[in-house]
Amino acid sequence: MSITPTNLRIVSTLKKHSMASLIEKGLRIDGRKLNEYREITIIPNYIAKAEGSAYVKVGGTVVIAGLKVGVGTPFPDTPNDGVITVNAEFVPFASPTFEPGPPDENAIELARVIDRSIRELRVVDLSKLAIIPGEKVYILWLDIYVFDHDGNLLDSSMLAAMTTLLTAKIPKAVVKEEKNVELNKEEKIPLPINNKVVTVTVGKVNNKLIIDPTVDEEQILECKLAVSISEDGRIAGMQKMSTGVFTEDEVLEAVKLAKEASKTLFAKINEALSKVQ
Amino acid sequence: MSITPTNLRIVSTLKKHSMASLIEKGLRIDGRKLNEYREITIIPNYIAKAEGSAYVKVGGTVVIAGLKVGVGTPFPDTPNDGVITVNAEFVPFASPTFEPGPPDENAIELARVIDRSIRELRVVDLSKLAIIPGEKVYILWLDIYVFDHDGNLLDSSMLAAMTTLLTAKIPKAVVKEEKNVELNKEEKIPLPINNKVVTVTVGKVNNKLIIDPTVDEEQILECKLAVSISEDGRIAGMQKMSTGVFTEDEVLEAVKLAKEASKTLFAKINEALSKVQ
Amino acid sequence: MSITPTNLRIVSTLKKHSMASLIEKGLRIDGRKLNEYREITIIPNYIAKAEGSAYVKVGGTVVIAGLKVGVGTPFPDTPNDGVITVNAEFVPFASPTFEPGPPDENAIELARVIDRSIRELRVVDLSKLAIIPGEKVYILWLDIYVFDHDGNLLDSSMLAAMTTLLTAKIPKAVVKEEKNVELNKEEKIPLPINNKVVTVTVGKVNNKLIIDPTVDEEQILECKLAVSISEDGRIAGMQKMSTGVFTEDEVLEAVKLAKEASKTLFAKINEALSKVQ
Amino acid sequence: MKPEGLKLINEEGLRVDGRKPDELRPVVMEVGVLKNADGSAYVQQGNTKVIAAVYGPREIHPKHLTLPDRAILRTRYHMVPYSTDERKSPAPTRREIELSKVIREALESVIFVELYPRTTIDVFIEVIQADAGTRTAGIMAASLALADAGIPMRDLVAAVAVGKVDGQLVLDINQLEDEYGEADMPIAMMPSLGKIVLLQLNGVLTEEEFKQALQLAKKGIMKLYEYEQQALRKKYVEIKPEEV
Amino acid sequence: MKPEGLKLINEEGLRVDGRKPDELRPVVMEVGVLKNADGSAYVQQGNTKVIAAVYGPREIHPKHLTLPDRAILRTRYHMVPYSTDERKSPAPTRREIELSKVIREALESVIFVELYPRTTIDVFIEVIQADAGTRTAGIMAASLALADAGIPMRDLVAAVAVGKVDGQLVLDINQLEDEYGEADMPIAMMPSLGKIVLLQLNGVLTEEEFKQALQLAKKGIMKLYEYEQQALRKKYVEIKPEEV
Amino acid sequence: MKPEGLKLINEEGLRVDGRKPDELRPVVMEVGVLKNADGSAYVQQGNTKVIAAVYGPREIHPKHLTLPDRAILRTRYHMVPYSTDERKSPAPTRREIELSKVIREALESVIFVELYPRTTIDVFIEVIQADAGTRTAGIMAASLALADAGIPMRDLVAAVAVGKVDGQLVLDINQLEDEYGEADMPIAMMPSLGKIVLLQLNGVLTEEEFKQALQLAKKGIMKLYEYEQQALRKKYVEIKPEEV
Repeated sequence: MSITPTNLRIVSTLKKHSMASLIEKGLRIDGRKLNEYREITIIPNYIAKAEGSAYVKVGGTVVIAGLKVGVGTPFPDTPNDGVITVNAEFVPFASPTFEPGPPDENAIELARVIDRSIRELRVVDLSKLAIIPGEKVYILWLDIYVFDHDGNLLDSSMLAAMTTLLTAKIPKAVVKEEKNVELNKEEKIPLPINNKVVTVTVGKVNNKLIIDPTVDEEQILECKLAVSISEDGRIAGMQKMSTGVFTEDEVLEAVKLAKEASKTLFAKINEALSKVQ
Repeated sequence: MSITPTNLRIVSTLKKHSMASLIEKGLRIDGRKLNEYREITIIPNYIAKAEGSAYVKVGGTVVIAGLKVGVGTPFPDTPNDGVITVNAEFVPFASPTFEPGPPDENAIELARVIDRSIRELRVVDLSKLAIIPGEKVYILWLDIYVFDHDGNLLDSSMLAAMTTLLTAKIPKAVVKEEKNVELNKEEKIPLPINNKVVTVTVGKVNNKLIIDPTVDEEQILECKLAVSISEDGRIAGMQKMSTGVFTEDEVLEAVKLAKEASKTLFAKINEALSKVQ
Repeated sequence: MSITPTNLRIVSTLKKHSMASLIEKGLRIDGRKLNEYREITIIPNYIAKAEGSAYVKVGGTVVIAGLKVGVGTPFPDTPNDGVITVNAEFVPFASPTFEPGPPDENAIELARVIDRSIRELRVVDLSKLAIIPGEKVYILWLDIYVFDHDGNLLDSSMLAAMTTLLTAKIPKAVVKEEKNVELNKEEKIPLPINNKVVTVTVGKVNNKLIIDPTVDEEQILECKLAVSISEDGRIAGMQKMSTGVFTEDEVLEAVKLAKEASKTLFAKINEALSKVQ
Repeated sequence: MKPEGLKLINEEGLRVDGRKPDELRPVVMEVGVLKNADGSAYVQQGNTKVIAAVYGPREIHPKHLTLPDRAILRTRYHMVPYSTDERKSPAPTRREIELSKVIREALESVIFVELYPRTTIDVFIEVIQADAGTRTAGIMAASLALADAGIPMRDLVAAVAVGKVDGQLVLDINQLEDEYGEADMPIAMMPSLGKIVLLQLNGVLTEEEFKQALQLAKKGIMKLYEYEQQALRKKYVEIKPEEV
Repeated sequence: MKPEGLKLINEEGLRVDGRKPDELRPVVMEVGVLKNADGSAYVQQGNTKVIAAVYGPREIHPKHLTLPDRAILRTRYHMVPYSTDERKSPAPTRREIELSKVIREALESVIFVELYPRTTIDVFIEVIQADAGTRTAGIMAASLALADAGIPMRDLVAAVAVGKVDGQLVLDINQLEDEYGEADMPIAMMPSLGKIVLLQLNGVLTEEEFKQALQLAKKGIMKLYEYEQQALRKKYVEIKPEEV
Repeated sequence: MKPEGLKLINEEGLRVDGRKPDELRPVVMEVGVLKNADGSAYVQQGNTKVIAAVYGPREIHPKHLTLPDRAILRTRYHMVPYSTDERKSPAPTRREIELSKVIREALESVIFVELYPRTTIDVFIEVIQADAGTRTAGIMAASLALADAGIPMRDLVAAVAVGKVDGQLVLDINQLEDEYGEADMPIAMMPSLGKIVLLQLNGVLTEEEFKQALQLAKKGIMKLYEYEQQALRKKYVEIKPEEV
């Protein structure tokens, strides 16, 4: 059951007003333009034990994603494909409004939006991750943990997820007798990647559209639309992720805004990659 | 832990009194006799996607049962038998007193009473549902959902369950190489049925026995006894399903009442079947 | 999440004071010395259906442990060893302060302390419990239930666990065709045992150390240290199991106290064994 | 499936454990076996062993879970993992949830709950060895524990299961008779008031058989009622019953 | 993987179920189908069948879960186990948790929640047969049930999914098109206000395709809005729609 | 089982990572690493990496979960799924439940909880990379985070594990030593007060060995205590320790 949240972050009415009236003038309280991201830091291979990982900081938001690899059986309807599972947790660690317990609907939605964009674009070439087709395949777990919540968790998480996949090295699978499979941790191969994707979340305040809202700005958003964009500029997923309404024109404008902003994000990813390779 | 329920449906004292005093005179507030069912509607094959299904309406109570079929391993102690699982859920959808969460004790009890009557009478001939004896058998899930609770859920649910089993058509199992089993959805066979059963729930109000109580009448029942009856008139299960006490004579009278009333229910089932076949 | 407990047992301030001031003088409210156990009763084979069992009473505390045996697959990293699982439950049955639900942190800690001592000392020779090495091994479940909580649950539970293991007789495994394994309940063999262990819990009150606290005395303990001792006098595990602090000297004294007191416990176990064999 | 050749009634009309059809299993009843509980009792019937503990009437939080005009009852029937042939998971099964409910409903009619508004009376039953008849032994243990706790009741509860095995009605079935018999009918009564508080039938009976089964059960219940009364007086009884 | 040879659009430009690309599936809408719920509705789109029930505004405990200036909404989207090809476990899946959220958020913008402070409005949607479009049928059923319950709304909600199959945009996709198509875009609107309350895209579209998909969806939504209004007037409509 | 031929101490008396028996692993400590938390810290010991966050003192609902004369502590020790060799399920394991308890109990003795009645102080520890010593690194991170949050404490907490490997006592064991060693003894102290707040022993030691292990631990703890104090002053320290 989904329930109207009642434990929202408290932001003073004064601050809300000043944030909103600045946005109306095309300005942000932290000096940014409406279509500008906060400072972005991406550190790939942050967790040496994981097969892939990335630390991502967007303004005050900190997300660490990690990839672990195992061997398992494929899904019956895709017997020749590896399996990838995306999981996200909003631990109480990261925000006074996060509560202990199993993943809440916001974490589940975030993981599923990321999962769908990755899956639909075939970002990971799962067809290359069968070990014994129909019987044994690579199982990939992509776990996303939020450590500090300063707004815009989705874009940050997608950056962490994408960087993790792009820099992951998985152990080579060796088939032993009786179809036993061993992962050889000494010999690592890069994950087969087809494509890249980022997500740009666009918020609406008094009919203005902004990107990369802070956690305080999120309290004054009327409405939020997440748009996933592939590196070649196609729309690879959308999700209205809030109450509130959009007009058709606003949605089209949001898509344009997202497409434009995605370039910054791809540039950041590629910059991080260039330092690794 | 079973706990005395505290969120009971509220019925006005006036209405309670008038229901009770009418029953004392052998009358019901809705004009029925004490031993009379409300109007019964049975629609078999209500859900085309299910292998069997039935919509049952008894007065204002609506129940839909559905059967799904799969392939699995038999229980170790019955290696040559198929497996049937009966599950019931009282979703908050159906009543202001139902709460969200896993099935409560009332739903579990109802499912288990139905399950036992079906099992003890060998209603479904499970011995004909082995595919590879000892290894692969049909798995049947009979799911019962209450959509509107106007009293007497057990009798209504058993009607839906029985009609579902009687009209179900299951896909033929085809054994492939290496003992793989496929269900051929193009070729369907009827479920092998040995027997029929219905349940009649008898309530006690001021030493009078009534059948098919409405949800309001259930608030004035002192005691409730469910009696399952086979088509040949044997007792195929009993359950005292409430607080309160019965004398020995009352129990014997309740059994007679149930046996008599079962004829109405079998007639309704057979009428529904005749329209299908 | 571990939370400061708020539903503690209520003991009158007067009683607390008199218990504490007596201990200061080297005395106990029930007449015991500081380093003295209450009366201990051990009844092995208390539950005929279990493969091993023991009823243990220490003062007013009652614990019954039972061992059940099955066949399963070994852990991948110990393919030639049987598997033992220790589980403990503090049912609301046993104390007004125990609450219904899954095992709480105290029961989990107790089970894990017992498990570790048994495992580290190789009390059960798991290497003799493989049936088909790498594929099928004995699975042992050692379940510990507290029936009456009058303090010192750990020492009592360990006594029950140890006696259960020492007196258990498990059915002989017979390998059938296709590597099927059957347990022959007619032919039973003793569990292979390498060693014995007991746990002595030492409590601190006003800088005095006591053993075997009652449930009321537990309310005035500043601190508690559990020390597992093998029959040859080695330390086989330790756990500070409470808030509060120890000095280094206190810890060393506690170990000495535990070592001394362990002799009483081993004598009790051996006495119980002698009556069985 | 009944193993081939297994006869539950032999040529002399005796049962697998040597009992006559209308004979109870040996009984042990002990009252006041626990220190913490406000009331407690141990009941053994044949190889079935059960302990019951009662706490209350006591307060609970939050208050809105209580009732203004009566005590509520919380009842847990539970089997410990080592009580059964195969280890039972400690988590409550659907069977245990159902039995907790029918036992609670039986006890609600027996206790004068209206004497303790806004409180809870907690009845816990732990089966430590299971050999059929655990719910009937359990409800008797609960009844003795309630008496031990001084909670006013209309009557004690005595209970037994009648079974049908190899076509014959038998009293107080054991595990083998339960597994391979044709019917199992547990029943609990307030014996001196002649009131049935629990009744279940798992299996198939004709109306006539059911009538006879009720009579047989009642005889057993009256015997067990005697033992309960003795147990309350003496705190302990151990009986090898004759046929009823 | 799309089975070899499966064509989702044939040479005549028709879809697997014979529809034109811009044609809705047949629709049945019925209002007031349940006795207990304060409002209820049944919606059938093609082979997808959904029932919605609304309870409230009503009180809940504990009070600190409510809000002082508005009603809260509790929404459950759920598929019954026999609604799908393979039996679905009754426990809520991650998909159901997500859809419950997006449907709740859509309805929060439609209902005048500020009229009922400190209460809850409960919207339950049960999918009894699933053949694509369950969330859009579900939100329409919810909208009709809310109207039936007399809860003031800014507008009704109409909803439909546009898909891309074999490279072509199609309206109101069915299960086969959903499984083997390239994109699925469910969208819900308050039609007379021109406001989008739910929008998801699962799949890949160019910006231009997205624009066209929006247009196509809007046409379908206006048609469905008409049917909803008829259903509210007549309590029942059954329509085999032409292309929009 | 220890792989054949694996030597945890080589002929020169050095350990698998080249350390002497009484040598700590390299340490990084950073204070105030998070924006939302009231206090936070990062601690790295060898390859073990831990972050702690502190929230509070703050109110919680419902009020009856608090205490009238002191703050309660809520503590969660958790390993993220990618921190371990095999992926760890995100749900708390029994091990994590136990460690959350012993860490909470250690901190209860350190914090002046009586200063904040009817509130909660929440301490969260996330292990992001696990290579032995996660609980000792965790409790140090928690202690620094509590200081960062300005919560009054009797002393800082410093902690280390002593192990026995190939028959020899060694300080601050790593994962290989933990897996194949004979004993692992984590201990936490308030160093300047000489008080032990956490003590566990997993393995077998003689009384004499235990005494020596305590001495060795204390030396390590005094060193780590210095680093903690530096970290609090400078907000960041990175140390490659010599033997203690």
